[in-house]
Amino acid sequence: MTMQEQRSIHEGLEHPTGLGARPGAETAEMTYAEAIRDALRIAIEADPSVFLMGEDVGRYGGAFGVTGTLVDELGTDRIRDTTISELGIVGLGVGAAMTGMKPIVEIQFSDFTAQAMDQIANQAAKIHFMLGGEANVPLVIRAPGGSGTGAAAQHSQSLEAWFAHIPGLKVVMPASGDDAKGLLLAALDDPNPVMILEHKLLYKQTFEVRTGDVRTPIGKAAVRRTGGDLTIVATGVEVQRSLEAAELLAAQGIQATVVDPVTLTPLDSATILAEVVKTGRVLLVQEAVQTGGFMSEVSAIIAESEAFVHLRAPIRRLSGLDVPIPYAPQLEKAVVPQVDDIVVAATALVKEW
Amino acid sequence: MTMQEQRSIHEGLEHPTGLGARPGAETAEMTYAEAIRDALRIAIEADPSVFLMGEDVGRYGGAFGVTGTLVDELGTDRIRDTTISELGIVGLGVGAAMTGMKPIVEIQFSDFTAQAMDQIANQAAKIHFMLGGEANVPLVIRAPGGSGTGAAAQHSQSLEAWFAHIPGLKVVMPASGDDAKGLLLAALDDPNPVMILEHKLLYKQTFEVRTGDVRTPIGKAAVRRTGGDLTIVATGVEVQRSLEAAELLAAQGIQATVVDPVTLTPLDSATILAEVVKTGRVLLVQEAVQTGGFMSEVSAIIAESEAFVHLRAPIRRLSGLDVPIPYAPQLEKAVVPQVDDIVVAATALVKEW
Amino acid sequence: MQIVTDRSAAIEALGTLWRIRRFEEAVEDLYGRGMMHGTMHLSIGQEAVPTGACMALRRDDYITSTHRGHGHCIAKGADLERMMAELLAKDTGYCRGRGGSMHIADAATNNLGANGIVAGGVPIAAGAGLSAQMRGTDQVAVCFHGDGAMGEGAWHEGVVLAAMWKLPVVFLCENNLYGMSMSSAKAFPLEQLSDRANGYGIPGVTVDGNDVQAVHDAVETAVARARAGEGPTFIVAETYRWRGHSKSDKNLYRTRDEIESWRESNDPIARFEKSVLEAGTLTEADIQTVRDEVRDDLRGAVQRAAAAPDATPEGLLDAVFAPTTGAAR
Amino acid sequence: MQIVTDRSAAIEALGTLWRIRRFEEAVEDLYGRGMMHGTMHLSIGQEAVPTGACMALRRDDYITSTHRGHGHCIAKGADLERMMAELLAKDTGYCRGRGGSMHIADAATNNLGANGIVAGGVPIAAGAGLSAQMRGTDQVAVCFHGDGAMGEGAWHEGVVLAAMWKLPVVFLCENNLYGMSMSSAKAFPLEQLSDRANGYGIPGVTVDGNDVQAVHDAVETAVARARAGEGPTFIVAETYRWRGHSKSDKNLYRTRDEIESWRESNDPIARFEKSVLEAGTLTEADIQTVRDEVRDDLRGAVQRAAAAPDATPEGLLDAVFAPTTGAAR
Ligand SMILES: Cc1ncc(C[n+]2csc(CCOP(=O)(O)OP(=O)(O)O)c2C)c(N)n1
Ligand SMILES: Cc1ncc(C[n+]2csc(CCOP(=O)(O)OP(=O)(O)O)c2C)c(N)n1
Ligand SMILES: [Mg+2]
Ligand SMILES: [Mg+2]
Repeated sequence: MTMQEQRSIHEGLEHPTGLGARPGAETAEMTYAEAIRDALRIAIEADPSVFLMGEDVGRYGGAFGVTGTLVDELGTDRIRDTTISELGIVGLGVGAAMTGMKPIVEIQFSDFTAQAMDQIANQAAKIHFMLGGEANVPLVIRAPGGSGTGAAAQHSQSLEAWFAHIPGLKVVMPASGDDAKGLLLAALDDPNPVMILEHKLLYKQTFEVRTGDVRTPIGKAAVRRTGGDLTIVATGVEVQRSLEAAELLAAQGIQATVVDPVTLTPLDSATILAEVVKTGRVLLVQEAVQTGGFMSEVSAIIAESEAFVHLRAPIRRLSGLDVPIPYAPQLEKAVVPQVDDIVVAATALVKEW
Repeated sequence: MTMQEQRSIHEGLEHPTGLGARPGAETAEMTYAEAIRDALRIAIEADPSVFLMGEDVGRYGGAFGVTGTLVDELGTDRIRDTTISELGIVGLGVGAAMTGMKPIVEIQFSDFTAQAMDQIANQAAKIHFMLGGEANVPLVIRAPGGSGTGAAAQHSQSLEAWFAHIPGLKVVMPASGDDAKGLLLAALDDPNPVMILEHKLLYKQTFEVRTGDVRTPIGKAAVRRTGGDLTIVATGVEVQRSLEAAELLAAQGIQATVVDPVTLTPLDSATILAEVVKTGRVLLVQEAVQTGGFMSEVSAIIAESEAFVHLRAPIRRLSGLDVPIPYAPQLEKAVVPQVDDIVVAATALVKEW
Repeated sequence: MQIVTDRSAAIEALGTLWRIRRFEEAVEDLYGRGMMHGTMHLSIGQEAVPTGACMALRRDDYITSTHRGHGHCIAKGADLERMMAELLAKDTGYCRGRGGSMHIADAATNNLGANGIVAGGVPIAAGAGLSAQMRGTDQVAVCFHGDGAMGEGAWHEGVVLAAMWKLPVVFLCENNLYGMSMSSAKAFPLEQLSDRANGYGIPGVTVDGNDVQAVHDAVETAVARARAGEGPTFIVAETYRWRGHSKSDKNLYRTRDEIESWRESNDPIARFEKSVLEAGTLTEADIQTVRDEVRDDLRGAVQRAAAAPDATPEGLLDAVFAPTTGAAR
Repeated sequence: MQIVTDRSAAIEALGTLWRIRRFEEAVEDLYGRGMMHGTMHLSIGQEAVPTGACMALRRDDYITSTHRGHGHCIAKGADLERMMAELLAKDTGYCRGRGGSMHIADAATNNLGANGIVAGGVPIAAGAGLSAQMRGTDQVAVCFHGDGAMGEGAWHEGVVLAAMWKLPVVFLCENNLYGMSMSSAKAFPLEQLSDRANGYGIPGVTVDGNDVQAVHDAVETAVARARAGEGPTFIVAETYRWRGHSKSDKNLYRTRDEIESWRESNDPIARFEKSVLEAGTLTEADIQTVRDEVRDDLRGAVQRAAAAPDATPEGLLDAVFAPTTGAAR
C-alpha cells in the first residue's frame, strides 16, 4: 500500500450510513466543515452578540478550513484572529460571555485545551455555581480532536473524558455534519458553557445536512441503527466506524444497535440503558485511550443501573490503546479502533456469550 | 453545632484504622506532612540530583506546612521558592529531569494543575514515548487535592481522573502517612513522571510511619481490611472513611473488605478483582465528582473482567456529587461521601442483593 | 476628580476606606471566634487602591477582583450585609453560601467577581473590555491583581490580547511587595514593576498606592485613555499588606519592623484623614461622623447576616447549570 | 568566532546551510510524491539562524526546538539518515516512527527535541538551564522559538523563572514575521520584538537572521553572558519563511511579492556564499564541493532510510514508560 492510499483511508469514509440529517427540514449535501460554517454564518448574522475568535480563523480560513472565506462575509470583528494564546482566548471568551456577548472560541487542536484548562475548568464551568447565580457564561468552545492525520501525540488526542469530568460544562461530540451544525446552533441558545469536540477526519466528509436555522438537542442520544444481538455505544468518528462494522456484522447474521450519545454531559443515560436492556450485550467503542476514558463512565452507569440484571455478557470496551498517538500511519491506525476491530470484538461478544 | 466543632470534623480523624506502617522497618509516629518532609530530607540528602521547587516551599514552609523549616537544613538551592507560575514550574521540572536532575515540583493546590496541564500531559507524560526513548522525564509532581477546608470550588477538587487518563504518567494517592513517605521515595526511583496526589485533610493527622529510606511500591494495591460481605474500593481520604464505616458495619454484622488501589495508573487490577470475586458485591468510594471519575474506570474493569460472573449485585459508586465544591461547611460536607454515607450505601447493597 | 478638596468626594472616599477596614476587622474577629469557616485574605493596609480606583469608574464599568477582594467589592458598591452573609455561609449571601469570600460577585455593580485563581481575572477582564468594545459602549474594565499574578501565563495572555486589540482595560496591580512569601522585587528583576508594560507596548505607571488621590488620578487617566479607544494601561500601585497572606501565614519572610513601619507611617486611612483635614475639606467631627456611620452600618450588616438562614444543600445539583430556556433566536 | 573569514568555519557553516536546505527540499519532494505522511513545517529561507546559533555552542550545550525544527536538529549535529528515517516512519528513525518531524530529539547532541506545542520548549529550556546551573557545569541552553510563541503563557513563565534565577539560557526567537497567519507586527505592538525583553529585566537584541555571522555573534555574546552566570538573553533574529506554514497554507495572508522579494534579495545561503567569496575565504570550486558533498550525503541518507524496515506496532505498549530498574539509591 502506498502512503497516498494510506492517507485516503485516514481521511475516512465518504458516505457513512445512519449519519444523515435529522428529520423536519430541507436538506443539502455539504461537508462537516461546511455545515459548521453554515451554522456560524446563520448565528452571527442573526445575533449581534455572537462572534468567533481563534487562531487563524480569519484570512487563513482555519487550520482545517472550517471558516474558509467567512471573514469576507462577516468581517474581522466577528471572525477574529487571535495571537497564539489559548488560555487568553478562552479567558476573553469567559469575560465577554459574562458581559452580554455569546462568544464562540476555536481551539485549533483539542490538545491545546491543556493550555486553557484553568479558564475552561476553574472559570467557565464553575462561575455560575460559585457566584451563586450572579453570572452566566454562555460560551461555546469548538475544538477538533482525534487521530488519523499523522500529526502525532500532541495533535491527535481525544480528551472528552477530561471535559466530562467538569461539572458545569456541557460536552457534545457531533458524529455527523447535521449534528455539527445543529449542536453549534443549540449551544448558542444555552446560557452555559458548551464544549464541542469536532473530529478532524470528518471535516472533509460529505453529509446530508438540514438547511436554515436548525437545532440538534443537547442532552439527547441518537439511536443510529437497531439490531437485536448487541448494543454498540460509540462516540465521534467511531460512530461511523461502528455503523460500517454493523453492516459487515449483518452480513454475518449479527444484528447490532448503534447508539451515539451525541451529548456526553449531561448524558442521556435513559436511551442508552433502554437499548442495552433490549440486547443484553454491550460493546463500547471510543477512540480515546481506554484508561479513564468516557466509555468507562458509560460502563459504570450500565453496571449500576437496572439494566445490570439484563446483561448476559461482561461489558466490553474497545478503545484506543493506552499510548500516546504515534506518528507512523501503520502505528496510528493500530492504536485506535478501526472497523475490523469492531467487527472482531462484536463477533466475539455475541459468539462467546 | 458551632463552626469550630464543624471545623474539627473537617480536619478528619486522628487515629485511622488499617492505615499504619507497612511491615519491615522500624516505625515512628508522625503526621502525614512530617512523613513527606522526612522523605524529602532523606532523598535530597542522599542524592545531589534531587531538589524541590514550588510556591512558598522555602521560608514560608509550604502552604500546608509540608516543608516546614526544611530550607534551613537543605538550603534555598534544594528547597526552591518559585514565582506563581505553575506551567513554568512543571516545565522547568521537565527540562531539569531530562538533563540529569530529579526534580520534585509542588503544585500548591492540585486545582492549579489546570494551569500546568500542557507540561504535564503533552510534555512530561509523552516525551519518553514521542521521542522514541531518546529521553526520560524522571519528574515527581506533588499536589494536594480534596475538599474539607472551606476553600471552595477552585481549591478543593479531586482531579485524579484527569491524570489517570494520560498515558505515560503514573498516578498515586497516598492514604496514609507511611504511604505518603514510601510513595515519594519510590517515585524518585522511577525514570518516569509520577503525580502524587496528597490530601489536605491528612496533612495534620498522625500515622505510624516507617523510619529511614523506605519504599511503597508503585503499582500495588493494598487490602486494608478483609470481610466477606462486600468489597469497598476507596481512594485518598475515602480510604479512612471506608475503614471507619467498615467498623460501624461490622457492629451491624456486615463484614467489609476495603481495598486501597494506592496507585491509580498503572492500576493493580488483579488485587481488586481478586477481592471482588470473594464477595461478589462492590462499593466504589471516591471524593471526586462521579461523572468521569476514576471509580468509573474501576467499575468498567470489573464489569468486563472474569469477575463479572461472580457479581451478585450491580456495581455501586458512591462519589462526590456532580457539582463544584461549595464553600459553606454544611454544603461542602453534603457533596462528598462521609462515613455515614458509606455505611448507608454498603448496608443497602448487602441487604438488597 | 478632586477628592481631597471636595467635601462630598472626600466623605465618599473616607466612607469607603472605613467600610473596607471595618468589614475586614469584623471578618477577622468572626473567624478568630470560630464563627467563620475556610480561609481569609485581608487587604487591611491596602484600602486606598480600590477606593481611589473605583471613584474613577462608573457604575456600569466592570471590575474583576482577586482572592483578596473584599475591598474591590465594597468600593464598587456591593452590599455589606450580603457580603457578610456569604462569608457566614448563609443562604442570603451573594453566592448563597456556595462561593465564600473568594467568589463574591455583584451583578448590580458590574463586579465580575473575586477569583481564587491568581491572575484568573486577567483574561476575563480583557474579555469584558472586548465585549464593551464590540457592543460599542464606552465601558471600561478594571482588572485588580496582585504583584504575584505577574508570574502567571494568564496575566501575559490577557495583556497580550488587550494590547493587540487596544481593549478598554486597566490592569491595576496592587503591589503589596509579596506574592504570598515571594518578594516581587526578587521575583521580577525590574527597576519598577510597571516596567513590565514595556514588553507589551502599553503605558506603565507607578503610583503611591496608599494615596487615594494619586491612585484615583492614575486610574482616571487610564480610563480616559481606554474610553477614547487608545487601549490598555498597566498601573502599579505600591502598597502593603498588614496581615499575613492568610491565616496559615507566620510572616517568616518579612520582619516585624517592616510591618510596623508601614502601619505606623503609611496607613492609607490615616494619611487620607490627615490630607482632608489639612486641606480643610473635612473637620474632625465630619470624620468622626463617617466613622460612626460605617460602624453602625457594619454592625447592622453583621447582625442581619448572622440572623439569616444558613445555606442548605437542597437544590445544589440544579445550581450547576443556568436554566435553559429554549431557542435564543 | 570568525566564520566568514575562516576557511574551516566557513565550510562548516556552508555545509550546515545546505544540509538544512537540501534535507527540507527532499522532504517536500517525498511528501509531494505521497511517500511521506502527516504534516510538514519547512524552514527553507531561515537556515542562517540555526547555523549561526549552533556554531556558537558546544556539543554539550542544550537546545530545544519547535515544530519547524529540522534546521535546529541538523545544525546541532543530528544524523540525516535517522532524521529522514523518522519522517519516513521507519523503525530506524530517531523516534522509531513514534514521533515524526515534530518530535525528533537527539541525546547524542543534547538536542532536547522538537516540540509540537508552540512555546512548549520554553520552560523546558529554562529547566535545562536550571539543571546546568545546579550541577555546576557551564552548559547553556538555547531555546529556539517562533515569533508566534511570544503570545503563549508558557513563553512568559519560562522567561520569568529564567530571569529570576539568572539561568544560562538564550531565548532565540526566529521572527519570520508570522505565527501561522498572524503578523507579529500586528500581534505585538512593539517597535521591535526584542523590546519584549524590557518587561523582564533581561537584555533584548535584534539581529539580521539571514546573516550567519550576525546570528552567531549575537548568540556567542549571549552564551558568554550565560556561562558567566549573568543570566538569560532574548535574541530576535529577523528572517522569513519561504514556504507556507504547512501544507494546508494557501498564503492568503501575505503577498506573492513579499515572498518573492525575500527569496530574491535575502536568501541566507546566497548571501553567505557571496560574503565568503568576497572575503576570499572560499572559491567557487570550494562552494561547489560543499554542495556536492551535501547532495551525496543526503542522497545516501534518503536511500538508506527508505530501505530501512518500517516501524511496527509491536512493543508500543511497552514504549510508554521507561523501564523501572529498582531503587535508585
Ligand atoms: C494559580 C494559582 N496559583 C497559586 C495560588 C495560591 N495563592 C493564592 S494567593 C497567592 C499569592 C498571590 O500574590 P499576589 O498576586 O501578589 O496577591 P496578594 O496575595 O499579595 O494580594 C498564592 C500563591 C492560587 N490561588 N492560584
Ligand atoms: C499551543 C499551540 N497552539 C497552536 C498551535 C498550532 N500552531 C502550530 S505552529 C503555529 C504557528 C507558530 O508560529 P511561530 O511561533 O511564529 O513559529 P513559525 O511557525 O513561524 O516557525 C501554530 C499556531 C500549536 N502547535 N501549539
Ligand atoms: Mg502581592
Ligand atoms: Mg513565525
